[in-house]
Amino acid sequence: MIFRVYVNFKDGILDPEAEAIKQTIANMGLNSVKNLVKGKFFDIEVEDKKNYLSEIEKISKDLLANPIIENFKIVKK
Amino acid sequence: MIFRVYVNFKDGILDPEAEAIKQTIANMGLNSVKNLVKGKFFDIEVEDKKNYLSEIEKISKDLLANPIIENFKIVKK
Amino acid sequence: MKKEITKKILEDHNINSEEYNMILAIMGREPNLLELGIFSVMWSEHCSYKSTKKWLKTLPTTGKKVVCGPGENAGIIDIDDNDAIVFKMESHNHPSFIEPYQGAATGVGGIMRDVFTMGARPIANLNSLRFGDPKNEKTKNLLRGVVKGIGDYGNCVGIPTVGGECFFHENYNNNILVNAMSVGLVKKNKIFYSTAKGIGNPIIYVGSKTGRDGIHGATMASAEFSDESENQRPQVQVGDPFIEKLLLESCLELMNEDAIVAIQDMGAAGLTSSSFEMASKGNCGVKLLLDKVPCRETEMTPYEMMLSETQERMLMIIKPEKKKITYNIFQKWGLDAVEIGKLTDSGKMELFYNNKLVGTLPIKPLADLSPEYDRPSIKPKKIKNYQKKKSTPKINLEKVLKKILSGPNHSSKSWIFNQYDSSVMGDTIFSSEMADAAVIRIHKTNKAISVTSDCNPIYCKSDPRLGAEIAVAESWRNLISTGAEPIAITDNLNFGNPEKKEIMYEIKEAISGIKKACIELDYPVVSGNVSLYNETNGKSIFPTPVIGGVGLIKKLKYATGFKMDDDSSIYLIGKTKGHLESSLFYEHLKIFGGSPPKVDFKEEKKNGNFVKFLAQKTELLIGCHDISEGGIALALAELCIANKKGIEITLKKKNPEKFLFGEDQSRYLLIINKKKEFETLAKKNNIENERIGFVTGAFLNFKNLFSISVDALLKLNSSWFKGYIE
Amino acid sequence: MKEKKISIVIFPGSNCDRDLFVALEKCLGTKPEFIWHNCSHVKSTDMILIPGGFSFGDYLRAGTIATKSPAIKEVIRFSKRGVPIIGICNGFQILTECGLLEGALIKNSNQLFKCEKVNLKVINNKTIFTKNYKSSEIISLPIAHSQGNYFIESDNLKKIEDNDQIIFKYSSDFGDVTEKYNPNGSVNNIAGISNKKKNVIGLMPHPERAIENFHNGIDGIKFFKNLKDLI
Ligand SMILES: Nc1ncnc2c1ncn2[C@@H]1O[C@H](COP(=O)(O)OP(=O)(O)O)[C@@H](O)[C@H]1O
Ligand SMILES: [Mg+2]
Repeated sequence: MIFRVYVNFKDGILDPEAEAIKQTIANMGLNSVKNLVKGKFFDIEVEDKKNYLSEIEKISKDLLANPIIENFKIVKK
Repeated sequence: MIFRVYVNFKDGILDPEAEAIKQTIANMGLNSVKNLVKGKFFDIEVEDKKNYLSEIEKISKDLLANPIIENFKIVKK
Repeated sequence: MKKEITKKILEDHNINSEEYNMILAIMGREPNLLELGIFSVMWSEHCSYKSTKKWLKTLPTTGKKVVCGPGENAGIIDIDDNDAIVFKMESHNHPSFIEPYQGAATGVGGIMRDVFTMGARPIANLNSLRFGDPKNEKTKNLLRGVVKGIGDYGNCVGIPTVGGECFFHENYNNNILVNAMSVGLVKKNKIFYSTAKGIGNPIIYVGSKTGRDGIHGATMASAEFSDESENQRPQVQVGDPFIEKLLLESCLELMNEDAIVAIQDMGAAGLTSSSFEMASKGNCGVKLLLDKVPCRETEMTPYEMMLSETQERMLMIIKPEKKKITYNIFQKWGLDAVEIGKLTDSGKMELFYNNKLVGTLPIKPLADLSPEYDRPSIKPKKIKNYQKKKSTPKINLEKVLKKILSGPNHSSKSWIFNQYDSSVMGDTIFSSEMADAAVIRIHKTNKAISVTSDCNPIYCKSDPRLGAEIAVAESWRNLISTGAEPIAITDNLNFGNPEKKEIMYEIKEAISGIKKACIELDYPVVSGNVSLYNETNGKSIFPTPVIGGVGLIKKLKYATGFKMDDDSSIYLIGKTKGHLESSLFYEHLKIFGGSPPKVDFKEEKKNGNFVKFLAQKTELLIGCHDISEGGIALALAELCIANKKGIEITLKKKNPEKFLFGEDQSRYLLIINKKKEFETLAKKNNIENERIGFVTGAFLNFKNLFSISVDALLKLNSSWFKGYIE
Repeated sequence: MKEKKISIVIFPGSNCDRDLFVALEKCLGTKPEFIWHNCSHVKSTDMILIPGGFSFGDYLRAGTIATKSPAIKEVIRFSKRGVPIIGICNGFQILTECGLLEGALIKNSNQLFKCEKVNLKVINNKTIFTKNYKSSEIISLPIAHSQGNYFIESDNLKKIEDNDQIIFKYSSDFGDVTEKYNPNGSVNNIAGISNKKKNVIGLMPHPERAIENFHNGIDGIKFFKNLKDLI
């Protein structure tokens, strides 16, 4: 079983990397792009043990995302 | 319109970060996790101009992904 | 699983028919694919030095201070008090062009492993970079990636990156050069070597798991690029500086335990070359159980395991009774350590997989009979457009200086070196732009070392022999300028395809130039690296023999940088004839070719020894800067920029352009307070000297000629990178 | 009186531990002890420092993985007892990631590692760590980081401001705290903060790299000498 955890910056946090990419896109003269948001994902393969869901949640909350700056979302693949 | 571009390492390319995360999960005693693969995503908002698809492709290939070590996939959201 | 070795397979392995015949003779039978693969990497240019071996042997490699010359992972010199310095430079040109970030990062990782393999803790890194024309579409990304790769790797491991060079020229458009140098400190009685000893001793593998990374990296570095090969790239190696840091600390910890018999990093050609080299040096055999090799990927074949170039791995021979402590230490650091074989007395390498013997190769013959070529060479024709100039055209000298200062090659490189952690370890006295060489204190002592890397490819193109002489002399001079005693060099020879006669000529000439300069200056070569086939679609790079020099500053108070006190005098040391051929000045006038300046080694030594004497035996020297490309004018401007202070220069010369921009060798600018004392000493030592000006105000003022404010200099000098990349 | 104990926690990948040791030894005349990251019981300590470097390679986010090491529980335990805790650079990142300090340190605004000398303005000189500084004193220290861009949500910013938790800000040598002197994009030029109780501080610059005459400045000496009364 694979779960995908998406992590991205909360609204209102200026993501320097996304800003740089947007700038570069503009410099490349590609003008159909209006906005760009960046994030990470983690595909976590788990064994079908009792507690796998709580483990994935713990991993997402305590490790993969920093709740001060990031949101996360867990999706079954 | 928003397109999401997924970028991740090609098979067989060492991802030191994913290795370190896996090790940490094991150290945290969370043992239902068998494997973890990491990637990035980019949500690109485009205007409905003629060439937006080719622009997204160009951005993905030339900017977001490094084709030597990474794959990318474009999905409409 | 016997496979027919076809012509195609031989081609893929870069083995010519002559070499294959030798293989057949050595094996006494047809090799299988695994064995052939091993031959191919061991006999690749990269590992066997087949085109240059004959000439490298001619280099002077011994001296009073040499502890270990070429042949080991790195060279070692004595810096007194049981301290020794381990250093080497290595290229990662091809990988960096393909994937600049990882290529450069793994270059830094590789050279640091060569240093700590010998028991030394790296204390300084340098890098020497050559990129294409800034306007070339690839250059910007290459520059970004390479610099970030070097920085991220060294910064993470915690070794200061303190110096280097960066040069742009269209000649490097499709073949950039990334040469990384690492310098380490070891106690002389705690040096580790790679000679395997003790039949039955276990062979231990430590570090990252093996993947299919860079299989055939060594053969790739030994073949020319074409547009096609850019597409069909072999797998890139990815660096893991965190694992490197763990390897560094754990190996140094184990080295305190008297457990290691021999140790060698797995560099180019990975497990193959490390095990072969260790065994061949110790005249033993090796039995490897490949099932034991930790693998990152599934279903890896023996061929892939033997040829993989996965980074951050080490191989060591351990005393059997020390296995436990060995495992304990690596476990503490969270690293895989596995016994993968034993030393035998068979003289052979026997490879087992699933209890089956899958390959057997004789070790000594494979190493000793590796090809050595005396490739034909021919002197290339002179560059056509060069005509000897009787007099230089009337030209606005101020404009030329401004152009030089604000061009890519002589702009402030702060965009680059601010990305490098230069202050970690707390011993950096001078880095980058504050002295002619970086100066690093030897931790907790009152002495320091001085390190530099140098090469002017324009000179080398015009005259590879003279160019190489100058590179060595300049590195010597850089060390002298910081108050150091120059001790020895490492060299990194970057050239095109040696199978072309003109290129082979350049190689031979450059090596003989290095040889001459090293002998004259008593400045031996203790390590080095050769990178050939830096050529794309038939177009070769300029000959680029990069010289990395190391010297000792016996007392911290001798250390000299670019410092200028207000009102102090500027003295010019050495003969100024105004050599303009091959100079920056001519480059700006688009006059190319012509001979570089000659080095008069008698003069070189005399002037150098005098500066050294001033630094060590007197308190007269406030600051010092050697004169190289761009002549006196650029050297003065650099002093103003470093100090944010002005200088007034009085010109008495008829041809100001010759005086300002001539690139005659063996010269220094000295900042002196006590004029009388200095002049008496100079006279006594028969040193040509002239007080050309003094430190004052806020302008670099060439009286009656032109004057530029220091603010303007700073601005000019810092603008190019900003405009280009930020 | 029993000699007091200073501890330095080392994680795999820490690389300023030696520099910090040397600085403490030089400036305070005491030899700190090292605590390895997997130590789950520290008997006693009177001050804990977390050094710079790249703990666990700084993978994921700088400092995150280190917070899963057993020694961090000990750091938290001692912090609750009021023991002074100092995090420098990676140490600062670890302290925010484990929640002892508020906010987060994200990538520098220009995305590049930056190694240079900066000026800092002492914003709060009333803490146990800074009481020997004059109010608004300007000191200069080196920085070397790629994730030093301090972020805190505006409500919380207000809180830590009101509670005088901001200790250092990047400034000009005359004390102007403006964008021009912000090396990494930090909110309000924040370079160092403390917790509410003011026994835990974190800062991005490296005082341990400014203690020798040949260093680029020696303002680190005073930073460490300030700690004299605490031990
Ligand atoms: N140009 C050179 N000048 C002097 N020594 C050299 C040169 N090139 C290679 N060497 C020496 O040859 C040996 C093998 O080098 P190399 O294959 O680069 O080592 P490694 O396998 O450790 O990377 C080393 O001892 C190196 O110092
Ligand atoms: Mg080696």
